[in-house]
Amino acid sequence: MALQASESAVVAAADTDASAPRRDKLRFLRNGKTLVGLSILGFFVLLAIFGDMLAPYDPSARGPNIMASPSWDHPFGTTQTGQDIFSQILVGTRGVLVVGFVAAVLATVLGVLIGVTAGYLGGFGDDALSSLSNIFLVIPGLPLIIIITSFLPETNDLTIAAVIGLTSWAWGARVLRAQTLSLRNRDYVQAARATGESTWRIIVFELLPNLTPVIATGFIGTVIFAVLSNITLAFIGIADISEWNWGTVLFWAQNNQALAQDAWWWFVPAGLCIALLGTSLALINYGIDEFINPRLRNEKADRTVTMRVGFTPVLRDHPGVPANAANAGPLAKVPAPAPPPRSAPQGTIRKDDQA
Amino acid sequence: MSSTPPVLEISGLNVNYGLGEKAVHAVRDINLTLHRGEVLGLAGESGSGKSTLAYAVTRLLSPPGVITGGEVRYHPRQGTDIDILSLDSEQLRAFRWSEISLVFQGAMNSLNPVHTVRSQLTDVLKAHRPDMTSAQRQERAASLLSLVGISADRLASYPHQLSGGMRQRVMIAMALALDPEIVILDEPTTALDVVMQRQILKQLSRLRNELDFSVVFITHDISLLIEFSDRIAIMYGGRIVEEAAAKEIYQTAHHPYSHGLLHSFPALHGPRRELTGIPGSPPDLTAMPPGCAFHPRCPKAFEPCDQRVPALEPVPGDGSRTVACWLHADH
Amino acid sequence: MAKTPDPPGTATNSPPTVGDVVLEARAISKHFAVRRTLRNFADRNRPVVHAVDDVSLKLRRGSVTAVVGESGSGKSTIARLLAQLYPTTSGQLLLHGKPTKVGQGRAFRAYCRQVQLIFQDPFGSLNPTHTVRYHLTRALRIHNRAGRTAKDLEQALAQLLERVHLTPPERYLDSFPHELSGGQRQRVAIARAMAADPSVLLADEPVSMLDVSIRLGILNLLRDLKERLNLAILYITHDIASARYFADETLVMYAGRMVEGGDSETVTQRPAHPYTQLLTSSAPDPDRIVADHQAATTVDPAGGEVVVEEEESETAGEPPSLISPPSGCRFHPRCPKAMERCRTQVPPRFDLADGQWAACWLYAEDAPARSAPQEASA
Amino acid sequence: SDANSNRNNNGGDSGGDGVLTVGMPNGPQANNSNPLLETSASASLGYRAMIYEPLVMTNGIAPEEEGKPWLAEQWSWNEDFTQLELTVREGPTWSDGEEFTAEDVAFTFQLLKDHAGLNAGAIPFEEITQEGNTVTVTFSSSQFVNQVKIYQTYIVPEHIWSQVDNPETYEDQEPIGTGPYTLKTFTPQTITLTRRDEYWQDLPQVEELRYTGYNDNNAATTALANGELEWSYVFIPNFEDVYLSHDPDNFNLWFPTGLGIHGLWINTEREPFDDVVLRQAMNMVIDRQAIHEQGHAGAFPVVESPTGLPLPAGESFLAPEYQGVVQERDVEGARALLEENGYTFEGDALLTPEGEPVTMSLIDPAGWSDYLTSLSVISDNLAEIGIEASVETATVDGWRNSVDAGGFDATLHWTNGGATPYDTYQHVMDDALLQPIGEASPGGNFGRFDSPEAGEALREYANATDDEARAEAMNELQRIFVEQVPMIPTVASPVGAEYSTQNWVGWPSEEDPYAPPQPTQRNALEVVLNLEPADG
Amino acid sequence: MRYLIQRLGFYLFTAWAAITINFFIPRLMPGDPVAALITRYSGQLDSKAIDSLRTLFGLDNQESVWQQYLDYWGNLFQGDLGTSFTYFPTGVSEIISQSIPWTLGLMGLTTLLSFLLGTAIGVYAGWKRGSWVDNMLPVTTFLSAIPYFWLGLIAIAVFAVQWSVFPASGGYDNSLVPAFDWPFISSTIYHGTLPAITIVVSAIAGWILGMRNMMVSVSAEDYVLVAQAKGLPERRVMFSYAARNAILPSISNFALSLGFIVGGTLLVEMVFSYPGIGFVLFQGVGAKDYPLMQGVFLIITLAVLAANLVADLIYLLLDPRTRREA
Ligand SMILES: Nc1ncnc2c1ncn2[C@@H]1O[C@H](COP(=O)(O)OP(=O)(O)OP(=O)(O)O)[C@@H](O)[C@H]1O
Ligand SMILES: Nc1ncnc2c1ncn2[C@@H]1O[C@H](COP(=O)(O)OP(=O)(O)OP(=O)(O)O)[C@@H](O)[C@H]1O
Ligand SMILES: [Mg+2]
Ligand SMILES: [Mg+2]
Repeated sequence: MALQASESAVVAAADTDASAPRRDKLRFLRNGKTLVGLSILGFFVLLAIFGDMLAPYDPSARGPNIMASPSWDHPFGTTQTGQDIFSQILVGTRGVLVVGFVAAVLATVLGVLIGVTAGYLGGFGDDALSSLSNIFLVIPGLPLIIIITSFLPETNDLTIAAVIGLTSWAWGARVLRAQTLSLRNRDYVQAARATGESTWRIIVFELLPNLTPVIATGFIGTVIFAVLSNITLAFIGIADISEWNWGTVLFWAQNNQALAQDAWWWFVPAGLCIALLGTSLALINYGIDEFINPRLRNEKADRTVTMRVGFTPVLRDHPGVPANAANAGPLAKVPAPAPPPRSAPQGTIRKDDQA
Repeated sequence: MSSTPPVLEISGLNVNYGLGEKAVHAVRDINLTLHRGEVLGLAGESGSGKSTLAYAVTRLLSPPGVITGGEVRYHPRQGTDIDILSLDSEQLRAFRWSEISLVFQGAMNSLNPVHTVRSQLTDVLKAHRPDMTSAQRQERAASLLSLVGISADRLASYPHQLSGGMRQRVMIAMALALDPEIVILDEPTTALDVVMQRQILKQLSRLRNELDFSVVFITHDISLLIEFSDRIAIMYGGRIVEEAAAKEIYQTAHHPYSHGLLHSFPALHGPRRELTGIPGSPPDLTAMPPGCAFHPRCPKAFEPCDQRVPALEPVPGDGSRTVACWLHADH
Repeated sequence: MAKTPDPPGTATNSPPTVGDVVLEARAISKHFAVRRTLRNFADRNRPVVHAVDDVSLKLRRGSVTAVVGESGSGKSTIARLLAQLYPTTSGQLLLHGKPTKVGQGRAFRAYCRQVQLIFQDPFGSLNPTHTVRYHLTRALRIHNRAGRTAKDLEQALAQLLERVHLTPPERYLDSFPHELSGGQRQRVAIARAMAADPSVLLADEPVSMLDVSIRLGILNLLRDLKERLNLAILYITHDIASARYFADETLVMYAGRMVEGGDSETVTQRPAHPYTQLLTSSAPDPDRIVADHQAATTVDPAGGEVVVEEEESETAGEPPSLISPPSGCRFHPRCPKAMERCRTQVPPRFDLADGQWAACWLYAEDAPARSAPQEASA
Repeated sequence: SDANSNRNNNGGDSGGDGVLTVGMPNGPQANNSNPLLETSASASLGYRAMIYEPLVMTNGIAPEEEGKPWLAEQWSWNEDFTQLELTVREGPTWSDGEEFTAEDVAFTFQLLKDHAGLNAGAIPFEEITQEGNTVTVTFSSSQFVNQVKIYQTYIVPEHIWSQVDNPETYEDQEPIGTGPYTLKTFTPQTITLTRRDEYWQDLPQVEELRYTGYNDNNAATTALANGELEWSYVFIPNFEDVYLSHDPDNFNLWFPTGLGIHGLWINTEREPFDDVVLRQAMNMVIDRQAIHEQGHAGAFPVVESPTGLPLPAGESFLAPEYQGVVQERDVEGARALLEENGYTFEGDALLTPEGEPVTMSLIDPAGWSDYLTSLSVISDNLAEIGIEASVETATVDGWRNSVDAGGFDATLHWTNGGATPYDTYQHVMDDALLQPIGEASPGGNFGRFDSPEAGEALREYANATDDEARAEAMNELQRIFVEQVPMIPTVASPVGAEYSTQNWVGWPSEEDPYAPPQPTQRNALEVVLNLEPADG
Repeated sequence: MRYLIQRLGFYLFTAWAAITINFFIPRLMPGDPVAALITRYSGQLDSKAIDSLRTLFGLDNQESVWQQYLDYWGNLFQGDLGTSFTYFPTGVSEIISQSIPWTLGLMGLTTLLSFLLGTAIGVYAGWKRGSWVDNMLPVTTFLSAIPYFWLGLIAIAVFAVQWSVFPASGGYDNSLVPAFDWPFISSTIYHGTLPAITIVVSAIAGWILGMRNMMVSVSAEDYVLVAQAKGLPERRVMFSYAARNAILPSISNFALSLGFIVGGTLLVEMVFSYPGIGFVLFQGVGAKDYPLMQGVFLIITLAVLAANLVADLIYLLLDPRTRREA
């Protein structure tokens, strides 16, 4: 049952939205976290597209400056063989993003197919499909990916993405199944059925649009996982390290014991890029979370007021509060000035015990 | 009823959801007095601010609710008055439940699903009556349950093991645990069917007679309210638009909204009367019409209605009741 | 409405007469398996919920039939059975006197062109991601009523909205459900049901989620539709007073079974079955205000036999388990007048005066004291 | 137990006080000290050399030297090297006190004969007889080229191993050998050996040896650099900075070579690389110095001789015509050579006489950074004569398969290294291993070098009965190798080590090259026997 | 009880499926352990040894896959996971039993620690929204987005190489013999500290965030409000009402995340040269040592399953709603 609780949490969270998606299309973007996350991601996407044009050098070309620390010529320094690390990072962005997004698309498609089908079908099909995703959930992901990848006759970005995608759909499928289960018996789905809609139309047009935020979080989460897995695979030398990505940079750095040689510049940029990309994706996900579950939103326009569950603040004459007189008619009383701090001793409040 | 001394006086209470420009002004300039031992009914359609008012009185509004003005004064039997709005958290903790307790809308969610009924009944005793022994607490918990007609062996049950009606009754028992002066009931029976509803309400009125507490009873089911309360305040758009004894209001509602409300529900008994209903839809709190909030739906709206907010004032010629309507304004 | 040829077999072929039985249920039952999974697949005797047992009813053209009963008594299940959203466990459905049993696809579409369901919750029955236009267009398209051109469609949409008094239509067509009030949503839901131009409307608690002030509008609308279009309407509610107001005929359900039926006024004013009596005496009724609350509890204002005793044992208020329902009459554990045979034998329908009937042994020919239905008093 | 009893001696991080710390980047170990299995911990870390001893101690970096008598006092071969007669030393005892005898030697050979799985050198034993302290072994073919493998056989005690059900799966967790050390404790991370009380030679001064398996080069390097690890063989890029500079007085790195080399194997079946002229030209432009420096971080010595023989180890085998000849980089010469032979240049691109541009892919497993860096050097070099060579990577499996099956243009790959250059040449050129493209030839000749003369010379060398014929055959092999260029040698496989003189002195070095320093070699025992405490 | 049996059934089924998948994966994939071994020794092992190794590993006899599958199960029931190629002839079970205590010790403890710590911080951050703890979340997010191995390497560079505060590798001091005594245990703790800290730092953010969000959601539940209304002491409301309910999803996530954590093991052990099971798996993969790989993978999967079962049981204890009456 432990497995079900997490679902219910997600479901509960997602339930609150019902009509959110359209209420304010831009609200999602107005969230500060989302905005920062999307900006960083956008930056990396631009790098992924134009990285190889921007790169000042051929990332694989050996140069005369060996192990040079960062300079104007080589903003991130050079490697053991004089390769320009800046160019490697620029060119490597594409691989990272391609693997991340392709794997996530694959995993999401699988997750949606399996999760939604299981949730909508119910019965035996559901049992079979959810057992399948449970199995994939308990099988440790990274080791499985390593094993499969190491057996592949050929590894390139797409095969790696495929392996990651094929092994990491289960989480999404599970959450989607739970969501679908709760949506399946929603009146509007039943109503569509009663109107005579066909099953596939119900799934595609009635269920899926309402699953969008959940699918989106799952997608972003998988992108993070795929990026980290891909980089890890490159780092441990299992993926194809001739295709540049940040993990490959780290692989070469580690192989040449860059840190032992004090070549921090070989390590640090790639690591920071990964962390930044990860952070941006995580921020987007927070944004989606807050979008789905308004309770998580930190709506604190005013730093002087602490909102606490169970202790409603009393603000008289607070700048953040519209003047009552503006709304109130002639009767509007000037609020009584706050009574002088009374030493309301608890003893006077508590009644004499008479139980 | 109004002859008894007041226990709770609300004056000029204003509540906002949120701060700044986008704040929703959910409760506006409420003046209301609760007398000792009476059942004060609070009616009005969904979203009119009934729950908000009830929670504001105990400062239990969840974020982003803020109280932006007014005063809530509690008169204990002995000792000095207490201004609830100026208590600090510790004082509030001590004050709560021992003086005012609440039964929330929907008991399904009011009980902590992971603790037994017993632990939820005794923890309030533990917090407020530290000198009680554990045995005494157990005993009290058991007697509270039997008070609401549940056998004491249900103490060990978890909330999900009880039916909706039983949960609601457990909540009522819990509300009575410290013999409070005031019990606020926020739609305590809406989720229940009529049989259960009646059972619970009967139990409540019996207990009120025995224990002598005042009740604020919130519902939008007018017929239930009229049957159950002594005095009724009708809310519309965050304000109280009419306040009167239950029977009087049923016989003659002065405010057009109260009138509409009373002619919206069919009666089970008596002659089949014509139902008129209320045209239009409830106001949007973020974009309140100027003047009387009801005027766009009011069949009798006239010149001042769309400009000035009518004050809640005694009905000319009947000092016991008040109404906020230009139709009945003195001037 | 754009006139498209009616499919063969619809009632319009024969001149409609008020009172014709359009849809009839004969002894239908529905049992839900408690949980059918891989794990208890092997279990021989799976527990089932007896949600609906042996229910018969007739829906007549131009008349409203109310089904009342407490929460969980199986009202919605009946509505869904009639809409054929669930297959029946046993029993028969007759549309225009012909037995029907449809599963999926074409036959189901043809059936729901005739029988349409309106859901209880207007906040839940419209997909928040689609506009009013989408909802209505789909309904029209499915039932081939969208016409050929875009103009036909626009016209059909406008007519639909006008029919439910959502005017002007343009104001509503492109709104999302959350932009509408509860009453407006419920009207859209009704409009969607009307798009099929059905002869039967199944309204499952169509107003219970709505505000008092809006309820009336919807009920009046339904009544108006009934009268104008000669619909047969099944009105499901737990509010017995609204059944009195709105329905021609009222059926009372208890724990999955019909216990009483008849003309609404009769059933509400002179309830025959002890359960109905309990129900009517419990319903809030301002007319019954007794000045002295303290006294009210011991003297039953209705003066009837069934009194909600405050000292009642707690189970008296509990509805029975539907997984293992009480034998005999399902109400017998709570019934103050239960007799020995009530515990063992399921009471059949006993016809009383004025078309009223009750499934209660009190009304058997050989009952010890054959009583008359309780007379309501105010 | 008592806190101190657990500590070995002073128990510091590094050695000292009689302790020497040794380590290899081979990961945690399984408790297996079987000296005859290459997969055992004792083989992986090299400590089998401290427990078990060979018959003769040979020196891989000076193959021309006669071996030192060890458990065998004398040995002699018949003329055609099909029979070996050994005189077994008297006096050594097994560490359990039993006496070491010639029977143990005969038993060990019998063991190898009976268990193909243990006979890694595929020695064709025939008859093994023992009489007194003489053991006579006959072979079904000449064993000239396998001499060292036979000498190096670790001798195991009959009284223990005869009880063993299956020596191929025997884990030998309490190894009993004739060497000066016994196993004290085994943990997957660290194996501790302690000195015996008696030994047939002078007891070594090192009282305790601690062998650690580090998970990777980085970990081993870090341990070396902070002095925790005193003796290891690990590839350290930029070893000057990373290792030596941490303690220039004490830290040493010496990478002498054996006879094994690395080089660019060319698929001589594929066009246009079946043209020897092209191969020669390629050989002429390879910048070995750059490969040495950039690819192998200056650690692997350059193979300067065109014969592929690393010096000085191969010195004694060099044909007279190649004495002192150094393969010079000569781009102009290469271009000229090509043009002479009908190749043309179109812009920068080289065209074959048929007018096809010469392109090739250089492939090695992804992750083999030294090879891949070297390949990129090679690619740059080849570009100078207009060959467009792209560096490609594959998985280890994919690469292994295509190498075995001849599905490559060119790849960097090692060669076998033995006591004579025969092993190298046989690995590269043996026509007995020749397979058509597509068929696996895991034993060697991946480049499909079809040269009956080379095969003839190899057999000649292996079977010759006199030194002259052998020298003749060796010269012939070198000539074929130099002229036909079946493989372009780059650097030599070192048998090297990093070691610290902080606590122990007496290590082999450039100045005193008495043994290869690598801790996993048989000679490690020699090294340990030679060590003395640093402070006197 | 019935619930338990159902769960057990599910676990058995999953275990069967995992074992079967485990059996087939290596067999469906190409690769030759002998070639891999030769390659691993690149040059040190003579290519003539190929045949002897083949014989040694028993790769020369061919059986049908079905027969192999049956044998596999038969052996499994005897606790025999086969013989490793890399460490021939040591049994896979032995290698695993040597390495698993380290992994369990380090990963188990740190995982638990980061879970507990993260949950505690999350409870606080969620309860006191807008407090400084709450505002620290973006920082922890950043930390958690850093790939683990990178953090570990930097930590080694700084704390083991630059300032030798901690050892750079190994599970304990090489001069010690594992035993249950203070020098050994303290050395183990000392060696485990740096990896532990990095694991905690990079793993904690997830827990903090999950718990915080659950706390925020649960804090808005009516029963928390009721608890406040009851005037209960803050601690009681926070822990017994809010946190007590908020932790339930965290527990099941904890169990499920074990699969991911195990992936992390591999990197920890590689980076810190830690003698655990993850590194063994990595070696097995590199050497095409499929008995080893299968064994480790199987153990890991079963461990995750077992942890899930335990989490289920804990969940059962903590959430009365799952306890069905008999
Ligand atoms: N968190 C919130 N943020 C903004 N507006 C709110 C919030 N909570 C309540 N409101 C608004 O305040 C108004 C009053 O709500 P309240 O819950 O008091 O109504 P009510 O009379 O109790 O209704 P009901 O009968 O449905 O319980 C409503 O219009 C509601 O939309
Ligand atoms: N899909 C289902 N599976 C199992 N049990 C069901 C299902 N649907 C309904 N039930 C059960 O059948 C019984 C009747 O349910 P139904 O929804 O018809 O009641 P109802 O009279 O409509 O109640 P309400 O007034 O609350 O809507 C209930 O006990 C319910 O729990
Ligand atoms: Mg409310
Ligand atoms: Mg229903």
